[in-house]
Amino acid sequence: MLALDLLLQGIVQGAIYALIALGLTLIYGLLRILHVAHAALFTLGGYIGVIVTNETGSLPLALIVAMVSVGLLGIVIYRLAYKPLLDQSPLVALIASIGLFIAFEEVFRLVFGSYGLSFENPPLRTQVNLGGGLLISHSKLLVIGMAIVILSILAWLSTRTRTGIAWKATVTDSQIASSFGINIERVRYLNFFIGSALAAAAGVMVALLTNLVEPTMGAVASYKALAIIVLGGLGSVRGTLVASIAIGIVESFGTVYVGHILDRDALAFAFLVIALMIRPQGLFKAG
Amino acid sequence: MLLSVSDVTVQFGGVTAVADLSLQVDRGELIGIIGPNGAGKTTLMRVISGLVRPTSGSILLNGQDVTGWTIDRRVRSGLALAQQIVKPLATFTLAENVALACGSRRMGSPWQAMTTVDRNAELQRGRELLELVGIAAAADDYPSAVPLGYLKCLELARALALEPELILLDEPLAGLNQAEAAQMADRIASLVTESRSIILIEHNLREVIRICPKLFVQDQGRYLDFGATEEVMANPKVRAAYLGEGAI
Amino acid sequence: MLSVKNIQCGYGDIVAVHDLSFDAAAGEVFALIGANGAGKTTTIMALAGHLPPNQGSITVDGCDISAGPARERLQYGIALVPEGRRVFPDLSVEDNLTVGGHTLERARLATNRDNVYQIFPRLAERRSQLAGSLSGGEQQMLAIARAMMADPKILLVDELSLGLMPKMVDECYQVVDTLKKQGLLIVLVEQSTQRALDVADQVAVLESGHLAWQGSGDEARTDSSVVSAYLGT
Amino acid sequence: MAYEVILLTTMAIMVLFALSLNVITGFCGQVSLGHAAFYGIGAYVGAMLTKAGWPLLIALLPAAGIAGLIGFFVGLMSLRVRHDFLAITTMGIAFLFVGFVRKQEWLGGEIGISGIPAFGFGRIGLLVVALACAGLFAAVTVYLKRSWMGFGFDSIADDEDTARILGIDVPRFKLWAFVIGTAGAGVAGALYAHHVRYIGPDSFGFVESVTVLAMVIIGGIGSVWAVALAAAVLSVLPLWFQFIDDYKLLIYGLLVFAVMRFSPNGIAGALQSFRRRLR
Repeated sequence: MLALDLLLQGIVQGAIYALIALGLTLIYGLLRILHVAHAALFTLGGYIGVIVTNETGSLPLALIVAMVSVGLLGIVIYRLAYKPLLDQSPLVALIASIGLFIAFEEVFRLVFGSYGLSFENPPLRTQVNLGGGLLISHSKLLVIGMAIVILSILAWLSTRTRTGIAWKATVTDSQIASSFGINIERVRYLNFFIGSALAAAAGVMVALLTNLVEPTMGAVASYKALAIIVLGGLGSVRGTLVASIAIGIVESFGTVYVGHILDRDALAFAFLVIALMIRPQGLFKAG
Repeated sequence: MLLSVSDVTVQFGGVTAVADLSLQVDRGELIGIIGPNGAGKTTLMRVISGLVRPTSGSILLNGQDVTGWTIDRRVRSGLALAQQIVKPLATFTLAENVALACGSRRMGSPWQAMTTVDRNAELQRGRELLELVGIAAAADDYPSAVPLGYLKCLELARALALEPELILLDEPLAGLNQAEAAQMADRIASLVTESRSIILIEHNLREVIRICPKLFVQDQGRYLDFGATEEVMANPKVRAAYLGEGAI
Repeated sequence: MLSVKNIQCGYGDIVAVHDLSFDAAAGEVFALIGANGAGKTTTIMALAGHLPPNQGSITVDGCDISAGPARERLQYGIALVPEGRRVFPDLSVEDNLTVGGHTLERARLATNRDNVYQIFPRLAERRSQLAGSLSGGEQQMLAIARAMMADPKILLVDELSLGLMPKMVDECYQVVDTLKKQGLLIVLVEQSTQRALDVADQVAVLESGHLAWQGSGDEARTDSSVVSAYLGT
Repeated sequence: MAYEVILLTTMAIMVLFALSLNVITGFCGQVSLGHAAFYGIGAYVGAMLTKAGWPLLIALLPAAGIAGLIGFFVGLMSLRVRHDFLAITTMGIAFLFVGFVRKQEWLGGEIGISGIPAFGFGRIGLLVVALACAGLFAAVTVYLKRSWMGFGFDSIADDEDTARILGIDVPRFKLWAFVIGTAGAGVAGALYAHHVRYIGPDSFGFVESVTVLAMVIIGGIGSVWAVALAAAVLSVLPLWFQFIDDYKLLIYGLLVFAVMRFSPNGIAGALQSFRRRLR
C-alpha cells in the first residue's frame, strides 16, 4: 500500500514538473535558450493564483488570470531580454536569464514580503477514498486532472490545428518554415505565451497543494525543471514528459528508502547526473 | 606505406556512408579523391582523421594501427587536417592560429605546456608559414577581418605548422575564384615532398586533374576506380558517375 | 516573368555570387550548373529570400522583391524545394503539405492537397506516415509536393537528384517535366550536369561565383565545351 | 579598524574564489553552475581538521587537495557532456553536495559546524594569509595565461573541435583546469570557514555558485585583473553600504543581466572595445 501511495505521490509531483518543464522545453526547442527565469513565472503564477482567489473567492478565475497575465509577461521577457541575444552564444542568454531570475525573486520578496501568502479558505482540502484505504486529496486529483487536460489540449493543438502544425514545423526548421509563409516571430511569441502560462498553472497548483506561496518557491522546482529537460534530451516533448514523471517517482520513493543519505532535491540531481553519464544526450534525442 | 586504409565501412543509423573502401598512400604522393556530391568523400576523410569511427575496417599510419585513436593523438603523430569549412580560432590572430599549431607537439602533456612560456619562436615560425602561403600581410589581423581566400590559406598554413607527414585537404578550392583556385592548387602541389604526402578532396576537377598524378574515385560510398589520373578519367564508369546515367 | 539583374550575394564579407543576371519565362526550365561551392545554392537562397542580395535586383512580373523576407515570397508565387529536401521529419506527410499550404484558406487547402495527391499517388498512400520515415526519393517528392501546395508560378529546386537512386531520379525528372508543361517556371540547380541539360531551356554555368557560360538548352546540349568546361577534360 | 580588516578579508577570499572559477570558465570556457560545492568542500575539510587540532595553514593543503581530487572526478564526468548539458550537470553536482551534507550527522547535518577555532595569529593574521593566497593564486593564473597551457585553454574556449585538430589533448587540458580551479576554491572555502567561524549546508548553495559566476562574468570572462576587481567590489558592496543589503541580490541579478544584455564580454570587454574605438 505504501508503494502505491508513493507512486501516486510521485505522479502528482511529476505532473507539476511536467507543466513547468514543458514550457522550458518548448522554448529551448525553438530558440536553444535555457530559460532559467521561467522559474520566476512559475512563482508569479502561484502568487496571482492565491491573491485572486482570496479577492474573488473563485479558483478557476484565479487560474485563468494567472495563466493569461503570466503568459503575456513571458512575451515581454522574450521581446526585451532574449530577442536581442539570439545571435550570441547560448551561454550569454543562459547567464542573462539567471540574472533575471535572481532579480525577479528579489522583486517578489520586496513586493509580496518574505514570509509568503496562503489561501484564506484553502480550497479542495477534502480527501477521497480511492478504495483499499488509498486516500487522495481533491487538490491532488485536480492537479493530475489539470495536467492531463492541459497536456491533451496541447497535444490536440500541436497535431490537429494549422497553427500547431506550423509551430512544429518552425521548431524543426524555421528557415524552411518561413519559406512557406509562416511568421516565425509570431510563433515565438505564441511559444513564450503558452510556455509561461503552463508555468503559471503549475504555480497555482503548487500553491493549492502546499497552501503557501513564497518568493523562493521557484528555485528548487525550476532548477529541477532544467534538469528534467536536459534529461529528456533538450527540446524533446516526449522525453520531457517521461523524465518529469520519472523524477517525480524517483523522488517519492527515494525520500523513503535512501532519504537518510541524500535529501529529496539531491536525489533528483543524483538521478540526473547518473543518467547523463550513461546517456550524455539525454533520454530522448530531440528530433 | 605511410597510410593504409583497409576495408573501411561507416554506417550512420541505417545509412551506409562508406562501404568497404581501401586506400594506400605512399610517402611523397599527391592523391586526389573525387566523386559526385554524396559520394562519401568527406566521411572517408573524417575516418582517416579520426573524427568518425569506422563501423568496421582499420587505419594504419606509419604501420601503426590508429583506428581507435583520437584526432589530436593522430595529429601529434604526423597527420594534419584542413577542413572544407574553415575553422579559424576567432579570438586568435592569424599568426597566433598558426603559432598554436607550431607548438602542437608539446600540447600532448599539459604539464609540458604549463612549464613552457616562451612562444616567440612559434610566432616567428607562424609568420614564416603565413609568408609561405602568401598572406603574411594579414598576420596580425583577426579571422573575422580577412576574406575567405585568406582563411583557406590559413588552414593550409596551420596544417603545415603541424609538421605532418600526411596532410588531408578537404575542398581547399571551394569558394575561390578561378585565378585564386589555380594559385592555391599550384601551392598545394608544391608542398608535396619526399617526406610529405597530401590527400586532396576536391570538386574542382580542372585543378585536381591538373595537379594530382593519381586519383581515387568513389560514388555513393563505394569504390569506383583508383590509379593514374588519365586512366581514371578515361574510365566510362567514372564519367557516368559525374554526368548521370544518360552519358553512358 | 523572373528577372535577375546584376545580383551580388554572400555571407558577411565573403562574396559567393558576383554580378549574376538572367531572365526566365513561364513554362521554362532554367538550369544552374557548376561545381560545389560555385554559388548555385547561394543564388537559390537569394531568390528564396533567405539571403538578401548586397547589390542588384530580383523582380517578378515587374515587382522588385529583392529586399522582402522569405515569408513573403509565396505571395509572388515563388516556392522552394531546398537542397537536402528538408522535409519536416516529425510531421506526417499530410502535415508537411499543410505547412506548404500555410497561406491558403481552409477550403483551398483541402482542394490543393487532393490535387497534389493526384500528381503524387505514392504520397497519398503514405499520408499519415512520418516524413522522416520515407525513402530519399519519396522525401524529394514530398518536398516538391509541399512547394506545390500554394500554387506557385516559380519553383526553385536545389539539387534535385542529390543522393537519390537512379530510378528515383528518373521519376523526379518526370515530375519536373509535368510541372513545366503546366506552365511553371522551374529554376533548377544540379550537380548531375547531364540530367539538367536534358530538360533545360536555358543554362547558366557558374564557376567560383562567376557566370562562366550562359545560353539556351539546345546550345548547351550540342556544344560539348559546356560539359568539358565543367569536367575539366 | 577591526571592521576594515573583516571587510578586506572577505574581499580577499572572494577574489580567490572568483579567480579559481575563472580558470575553469574564463580560461577554459567550461561554464560551471556548481562551483560553490568545491568552496564548501574546502570549508568543511578545513573546519573539521582545525577542530581536530590541525593548524589552519597546514589544513589548507588537504582542503585544496580534496577539493581538487573531487574536482578531478567531476571534471572526468564533465568530459562526457558539453555546453548546456555541462552547465546543468555542474548545477546538479552543487545540489548533490548540499543534499549530501545536510544528511550527514558527522558533518553537522542541517545545523552545520560551529565553534570553528580562530586563526592563531588573529584577524590580521587571517587577512594576511587570505591576501597571500589570493595574490599567489592570481600570480599563478597570470602565469598560466601566458604559458602554453593558457594558449591551449584559449583555443579550447574558442572552439574545442578545432583545438583537437591542432593536436591539443582537449580532455586532459580540461581536467587540469578543473583540478586547478577546484583546488583554488577549496583553499578559499577553508579560509572562509575560519573567517566566519560557522558553516552550514546553506552557505554553499546555488545562489553562491551563481554569485561567483556573476563576478567572473561581470569582470569579463578570462581577464584575471578584471575578475579580481569585480569580485573585490561586488563582495564588499553590500557590506559597505548596509542600506543596499536588502537589495543586494536584486542588484546582482540586474547587473548580471545588464552586463550580458549590453556587454557580453564583461567590463574587460567593454573597456577593450572602448579603447579600440578611441584608436
